[in-house]
Amino acid sequence: MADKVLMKGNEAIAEAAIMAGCRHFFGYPITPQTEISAYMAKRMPKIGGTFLQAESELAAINMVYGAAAAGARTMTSSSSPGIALKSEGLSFLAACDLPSVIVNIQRGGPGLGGIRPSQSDYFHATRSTGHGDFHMIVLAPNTVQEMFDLTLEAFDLADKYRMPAMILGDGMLGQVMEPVDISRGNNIKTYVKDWALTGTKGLRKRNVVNSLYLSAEELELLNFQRFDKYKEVEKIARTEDYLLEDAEVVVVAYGICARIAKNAIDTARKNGIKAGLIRPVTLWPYPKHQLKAAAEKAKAFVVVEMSMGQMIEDVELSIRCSRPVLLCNRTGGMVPTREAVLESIEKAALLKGEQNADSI
Amino acid sequence: MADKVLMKGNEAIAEAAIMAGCRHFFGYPITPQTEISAYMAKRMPKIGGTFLQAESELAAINMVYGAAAAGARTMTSSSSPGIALKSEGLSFLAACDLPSVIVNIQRGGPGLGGIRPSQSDYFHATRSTGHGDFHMIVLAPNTVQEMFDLTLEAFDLADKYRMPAMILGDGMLGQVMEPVDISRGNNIKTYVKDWALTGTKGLRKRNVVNSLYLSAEELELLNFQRFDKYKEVEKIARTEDYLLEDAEVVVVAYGICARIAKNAIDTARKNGIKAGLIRPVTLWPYPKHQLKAAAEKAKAFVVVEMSMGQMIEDVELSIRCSRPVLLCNRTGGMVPTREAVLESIEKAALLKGEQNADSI
Amino acid sequence: MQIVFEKPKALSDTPTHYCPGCTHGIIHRLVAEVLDELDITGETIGIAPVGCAVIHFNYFECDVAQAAHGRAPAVATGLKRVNPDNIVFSYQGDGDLAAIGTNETIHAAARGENITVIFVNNAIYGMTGGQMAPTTLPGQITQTSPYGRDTKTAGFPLRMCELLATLDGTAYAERVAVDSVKNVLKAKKAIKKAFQYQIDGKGFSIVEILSSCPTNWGLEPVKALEWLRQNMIPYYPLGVFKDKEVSR
Amino acid sequence: MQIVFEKPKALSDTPTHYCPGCTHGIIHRLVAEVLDELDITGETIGIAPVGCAVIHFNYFECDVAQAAHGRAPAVATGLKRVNPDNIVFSYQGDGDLAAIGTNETIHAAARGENITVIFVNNAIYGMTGGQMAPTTLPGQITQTSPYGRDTKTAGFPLRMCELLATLDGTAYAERVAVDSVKNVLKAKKAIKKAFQYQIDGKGFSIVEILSSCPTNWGLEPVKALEWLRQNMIPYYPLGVFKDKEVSR
Amino acid sequence: MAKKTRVTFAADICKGCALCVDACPKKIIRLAPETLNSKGYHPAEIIDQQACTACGFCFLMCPDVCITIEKEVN
Amino acid sequence: MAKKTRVTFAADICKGCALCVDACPKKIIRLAPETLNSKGYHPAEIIDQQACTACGFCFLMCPDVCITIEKEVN
Amino acid sequence: MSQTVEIMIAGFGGQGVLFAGKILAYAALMAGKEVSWLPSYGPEMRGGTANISVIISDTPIGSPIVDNPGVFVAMNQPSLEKFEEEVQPGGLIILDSSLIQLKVKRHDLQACYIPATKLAEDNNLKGLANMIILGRIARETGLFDLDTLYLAASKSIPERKKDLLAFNKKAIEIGYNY
Amino acid sequence: MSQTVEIMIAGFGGQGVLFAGKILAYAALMAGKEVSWLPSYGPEMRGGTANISVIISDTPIGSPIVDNPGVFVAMNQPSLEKFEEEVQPGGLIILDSSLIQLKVKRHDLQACYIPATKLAEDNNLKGLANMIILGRIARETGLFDLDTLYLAASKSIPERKKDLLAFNKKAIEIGYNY
Ligand SMILES: Cc1ncc(C[n+]2csc(CCOP(=O)(O)OP(=O)(O)O)c2C)c(N)n1
Ligand SMILES: Cc1ncc(C[n+]2csc(CCOP(=O)(O)OP(=O)(O)O)c2C)c(N)n1
Ligand code: SF4
Ligand code: SF4
Ligand code: SF4
Ligand code: SF4
Ligand code: SF4
Ligand code: SF4
Ligand SMILES: [Mg+2]
Ligand SMILES: [Mg+2]
Repeated sequence: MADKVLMKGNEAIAEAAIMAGCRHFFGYPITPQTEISAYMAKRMPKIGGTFLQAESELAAINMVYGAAAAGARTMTSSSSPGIALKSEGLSFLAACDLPSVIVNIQRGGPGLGGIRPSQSDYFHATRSTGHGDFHMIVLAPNTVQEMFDLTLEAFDLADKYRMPAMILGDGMLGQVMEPVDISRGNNIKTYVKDWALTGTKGLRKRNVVNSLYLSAEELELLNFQRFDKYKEVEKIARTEDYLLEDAEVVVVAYGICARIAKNAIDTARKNGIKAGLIRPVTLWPYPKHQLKAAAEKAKAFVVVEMSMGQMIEDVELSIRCSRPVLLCNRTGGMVPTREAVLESIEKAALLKGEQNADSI
Repeated sequence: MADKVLMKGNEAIAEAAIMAGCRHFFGYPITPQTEISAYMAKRMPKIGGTFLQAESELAAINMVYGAAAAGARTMTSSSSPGIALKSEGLSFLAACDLPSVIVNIQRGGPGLGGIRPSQSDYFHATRSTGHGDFHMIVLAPNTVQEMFDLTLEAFDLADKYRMPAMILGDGMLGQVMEPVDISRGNNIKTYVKDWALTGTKGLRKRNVVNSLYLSAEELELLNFQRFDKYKEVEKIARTEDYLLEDAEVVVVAYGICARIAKNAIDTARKNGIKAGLIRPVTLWPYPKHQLKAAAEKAKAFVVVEMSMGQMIEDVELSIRCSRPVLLCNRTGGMVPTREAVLESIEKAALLKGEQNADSI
Repeated sequence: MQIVFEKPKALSDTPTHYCPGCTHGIIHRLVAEVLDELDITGETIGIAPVGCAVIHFNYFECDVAQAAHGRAPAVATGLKRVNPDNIVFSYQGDGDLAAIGTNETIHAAARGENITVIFVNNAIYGMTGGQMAPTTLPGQITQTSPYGRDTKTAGFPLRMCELLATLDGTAYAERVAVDSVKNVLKAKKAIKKAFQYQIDGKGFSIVEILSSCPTNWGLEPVKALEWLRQNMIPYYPLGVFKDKEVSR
Repeated sequence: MQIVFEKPKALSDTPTHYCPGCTHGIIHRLVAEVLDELDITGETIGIAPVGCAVIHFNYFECDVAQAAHGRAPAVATGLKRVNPDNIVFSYQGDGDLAAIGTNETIHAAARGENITVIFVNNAIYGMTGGQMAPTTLPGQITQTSPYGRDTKTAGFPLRMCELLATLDGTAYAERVAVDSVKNVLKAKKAIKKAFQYQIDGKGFSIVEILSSCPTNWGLEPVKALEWLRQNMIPYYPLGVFKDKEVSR
Repeated sequence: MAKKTRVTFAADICKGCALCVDACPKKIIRLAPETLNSKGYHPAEIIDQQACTACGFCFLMCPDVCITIEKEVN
Repeated sequence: MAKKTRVTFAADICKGCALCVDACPKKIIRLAPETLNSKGYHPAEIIDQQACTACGFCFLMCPDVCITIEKEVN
Repeated sequence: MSQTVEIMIAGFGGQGVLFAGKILAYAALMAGKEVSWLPSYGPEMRGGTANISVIISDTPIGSPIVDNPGVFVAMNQPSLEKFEEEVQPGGLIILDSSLIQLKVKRHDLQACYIPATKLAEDNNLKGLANMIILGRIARETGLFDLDTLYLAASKSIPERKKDLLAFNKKAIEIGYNY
Repeated sequence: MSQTVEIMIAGFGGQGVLFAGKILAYAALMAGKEVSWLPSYGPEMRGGTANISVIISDTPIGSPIVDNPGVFVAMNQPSLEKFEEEVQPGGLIILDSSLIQLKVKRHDLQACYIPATKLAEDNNLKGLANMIILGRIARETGLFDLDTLYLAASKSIPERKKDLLAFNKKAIEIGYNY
């Protein structure tokens, strides 16, 4: 406790990146994540790192591409519209197997939308961050401590699996200040990157970072191989569970929604409903086995999210549509209340536990 | 038959757009859809229309935004990486309820990928074309005739429902030449657009096209209302069925894959397997009821697609995971062979028809 | 008694959301006065940027399209190509026009797109809370240049008028300021000329207006105008950089 | 007998995929010769664009990153910031650099990013089959300007060297051509100077090279060079547009 | 004798920025020290209407267009 | 007497573009009319080595770097 | 039994409500408690209202959102009007009576009136009404003693403004002892 | 029974295989048949090989892809090497024997050798080897008569090149009657 410092979620991400050895940050301002850039702008010059405010989100993600290709730990950060602009670049990063960390502090959309918290980029993060077949690792913190911890982990996983990793937060997590224990940041793994572009020095064959394959056979093979790797990565899928053991109503929620859900679950328990929580910490890979296991005991599910219903598809697919799933959602920057979650739990408790085949 | 002309798929789209009254096309070259721009460049100056080669895909989609805001029928066209670049713009179009037509002649990805046909932007088109909660209408032609017909329809639907509509094709459909009956293009509906920006002329209050809402309550309300509209749009979901009546193995495929599947189904039938096809013509809204109905009689499903498995999620959700679903897929520009589809059908025919719960 | 100075008709009664002393307000009034004087409000379509002026559609009494960050010139192009008789102007900040939107700006100018751009250069990202802009001066302290803009790492400010003047499609480019009565009057003249050029079909016109951001500069409004005068004007010389009908 | 002219070492043995007579090949050789002469191949990282040169990593014997269309200067920035001792050059076509990538180009120059840009201006989109480029000449027929580029609707060509010369971060900007032996020799000198400037840390350097595209111009290779000489050079004057160490 | 003039401030819209105060050549505008408007600002007010020439400087510098100036005709 | 020279063409790589033919001041290069290389091009060949001054013009204009030039050292 | 206090402070943009909340949060941290600090954010704060939600608890904090504060501080009238109804029954409302003419309408909670802005001006502590309020919060709730607050304040004030610490302390003391 | 013919023509980039396919497609269209014409496409065609798949059928065409042509035309050696094995048993291979020295290895199909390029040069029809081949295809397969091909050719040739029609016809005829 003595070692904890108060930090905003955005600042925790920035500090974690620095402690993880990230010395190259490329950003473009956008609310509600500007603190990340501000933090980097302050610290990087003092530690010999690069803070560069790019001319646009597109430039930023392509600077990340360059820095990652050079073998550096590198990061960019933005919020929903800015992340949409990075779609092509993210596809390139994945296609070239370049480790890199991308932060999306989501806000309400579509369009310019608003600046209040949202989770409506879930599909974008987990399904199609850009064109083509690929995935990023997607981590979903729900406290400032986790903003810190998962950022550390994102750098590690990105290097380990040679792929981009995303921190998927929201405006509220970015803005909230909570105590953080940063001591973990002192224990960092490093990886050899013999594929990096550092100049041949005449000592090796040239390295090439490329995603163009005019032979479809070759491109297909690479895609298949990359998806084989993804099978490996699926092992890191994980959840935090709360009162799940005997839960008949299982709430599934990530990020800030999970914390609201906890409060609601506490109340539900007091009211005699056996409610529990599965909080996916990894959104890709999705912890489908954990959900499946829970479905064996549960009667019904409640999905809480700040979107029109996106993660709910993963829940239904994970449990093979074997239980009714209720959606408790807000959108456009609104945040579900504990009361609304509680109400959904109560409704779910009344369900039979048989999948209502017409519920779609 | 006498009225048919031979056209490339890309040309059919361009000609249909012109016949639909589109006089404002904004593009940026990319293989395999350059014929669309070339066609427009030739024709537009002759009919008083605008062909403008934008400086980038971003500029093009935002020109479409301007032209649509002015009330015109307008279109842009690209292929996978270029479509990814339009993500933010597409979200803006949807957020402002601007009718517009977007063409994606998909190629293999991720990254620069290749130029061979692909369907790996399915998720991008149907799930998260950009940031935030929204949808586009997504139409999937499978012949050159349909490239023509569905483009006409896309303009109509876009105007009718005030939303962007996408033609989701692939490199092969863009390049193939087939006979087309263009007579349908002579019968075009028009819509009154009193919301359009044409100048108040001092006669009305100003019109505003906007997607910024600093009040989350207001933004949420608009999102809810838009999703209410989507419920209406769901009625247009449609399929083309082939030998479905008594099918025990149902193949689900769209675009070019559906045609390959038909060949395979013919062979399967000859070999005594009751196989049939559902070809979704609309990918969003997805024809989930049609699939659900088919699941009642079918023993197993085969999904054929040119991606690592994207539409398969919609199939599973539609049939509520009630039947085994096999994936027959290629990626990176490769196209499934009839033989491979046939093999999958044969494998599916051997399945019990009970959902194998471990198949995920 | 007769009214000699009053709010122009092209400006709505809605009070603006701008900070006290922010000269966005002056520029709004000037544009509205020009719309009144040229009697074109009914034909005009404005483009709102992403920046502090993002909701200018609450103020201008003409049709308005809000555009994605930096894309106003592309949106303007779409609008103008559909209805060439409309008067189309974009109103953009330095982040919007000279950072993320540089490409759209340059190519609209190169095309000689017959539109008018009102470019509000306040050397900072106002709306997002004061980050460095492409036009932030060397040494200027902002949220993302906390030790002052270091040209070694952050490079040099863009002088957009000078840049755009090199393009064949630019008909008119002038830089003005709104730091004083004299300059405000000059600014209005420039704005009027720019719109007139569009009416006359002469090509792309841009007026760059040096403007203040008291909030993010951390200065009282009056001091902010002094700072503008002493620091921005020497770096961004006022004057006409291009004045020549585009010949096709 | 002694060899007096031969393939430079920085060029691989792989035959290029370029069309017969395409001067991309000459430019490749010049760059490779410069790498050899400055003995920097081992420190150099090239950036391949999206354009006909997209797979130049098969030819240059240095490390190479293939970049998304137009983003080469941003990718170069990322690479250079990580390892400032590397020599980083991008090799880009006119579509890549002056259309979709205009923004990245201008801001890399404005930052005075210490990189070298080899800009191959062939007035057309070669790779995609001959569409209009930002540098396509007025009246020039391409796939997307089938009646000749009409400046009324398609606007005016960009002169990138002139544009970039206005920026404080640009140290060196020269336009050359590879239409004749004399000009090829000049081109090489310019390329060498640009790399030398980077080695000396002087700032952003760019060499614009007027190049031919026999295939999409629809001309025999020799005729193509004539066309270049007679049409492009008058529009894009050769010469040095900026030559001044960036002072920070 | 100078013509009669009247300067009116929309006190509710005024943000107390003092640009008019600074601009007035006659130095006859001040921010009302005791008044706070609904937005919490001290609005501008004129302290010597007689001295006003209706030159319009205050109007020209006011970002919130809260000043109206009238002048006696002929 | 002029120094001995040798110009060698990598015929397999040559694309028969004729830029060397055009560049040679001595006009001693041609595209071999009867030969087709594996890519289907008529490769360049020298028809009068004696006349060659090893000036390098052909080399300098060859986009495919298929020319090597040697010269006698004295 | 574990205790959780949910505090909201609301006022105009420039009144320093975020900073006051930050000191509270630091004080809680030093007292070994769990704490969260959640501001309203974004451009619409400009000239408008700002508010800060602070939760202090013995156990890990669920949602950092304070919909129904137990302790509510209003530093301007719009804030009082907006939030009065949301305060928990039995809760506490503290308001700056030099800026707010209204009285608290509800009777199911405790109301505390302190002319913070006037007190600040009278004591040559212009702009430190927020610190005066802070002192009052500590006293009314019994959450922290003066020393903890002083320490928290010194932690919260950036290095280059350390000379202002004394004034802050004085303001806190005035509020505490009012 | 319905009939479906799957044709592939392959050669170098400049040999006009796409155009030959287009005339076939037009001929089929005029004969009231279903038809599809699918080129290989993209930049790698440059200097490389190009091929065209044409399917002609009495019933709607499934996939336009021709993996196993019934009729295969090789206009250069690499194409023969690449595709010979894929031709349907009992099918037909036509090759330009002036450019390809090899013989067809398979014996389960019909092979037809025609020195198209040489015939073209000898008849002052340089560049029209593709039309000669076209005539040969028609004759060997019996798919179309000469008149249909002529008509299809005139439909396929753009207006501004109509003066070349006569040469095309002549080449078709030579191939047909070879
Ligand atoms: C794509 C995207 N990127 C970033 C932002 C965040 N953003 C909002 S306003 C702004 C910059 C505003 O600065 P400027 O254009 O100078 O206008 P000012 O506020 O100074 O008038 C930015 C970066 C956004 N909304 N969208
Ligand atoms: C985002 C994106 N847009 C468009 C393309 C298609 N494309 C490939 S190369 C090219 C232009 C090439 O022209 P240029 O840069 O002039 O190079 P050249 O081929 O003439 O050397 C384009 C538009 C692409 N690959 N990616
Ligand atoms: S932040 Fe700056 S530019 Fe924006 S309204 Fe305030 S003073 Fe004006
Ligand atoms: S298309 Fe043009 S630029 Fe590209 S290789 Fe061929 S000749 Fe060169
Ligand atoms: S009109 Fe002129 S003199 Fe009168 S108050 Fe305004 S600035 Fe002062
Ligand atoms: S300039 Fe306008 S807003 Fe500012 S103090 Fe004067 S009247 Fe008020
Ligand atoms: S070296 Fe000179 S003279 Fe000899 S062949 Fe080449 S160009 Fe001709
Ligand atoms: S220039 Fe080179 S490629 Fe061209 S013909 Fe001569 S040797 Fe061959
Ligand atoms: Mg600004
Ligand atoms: Mg080019």
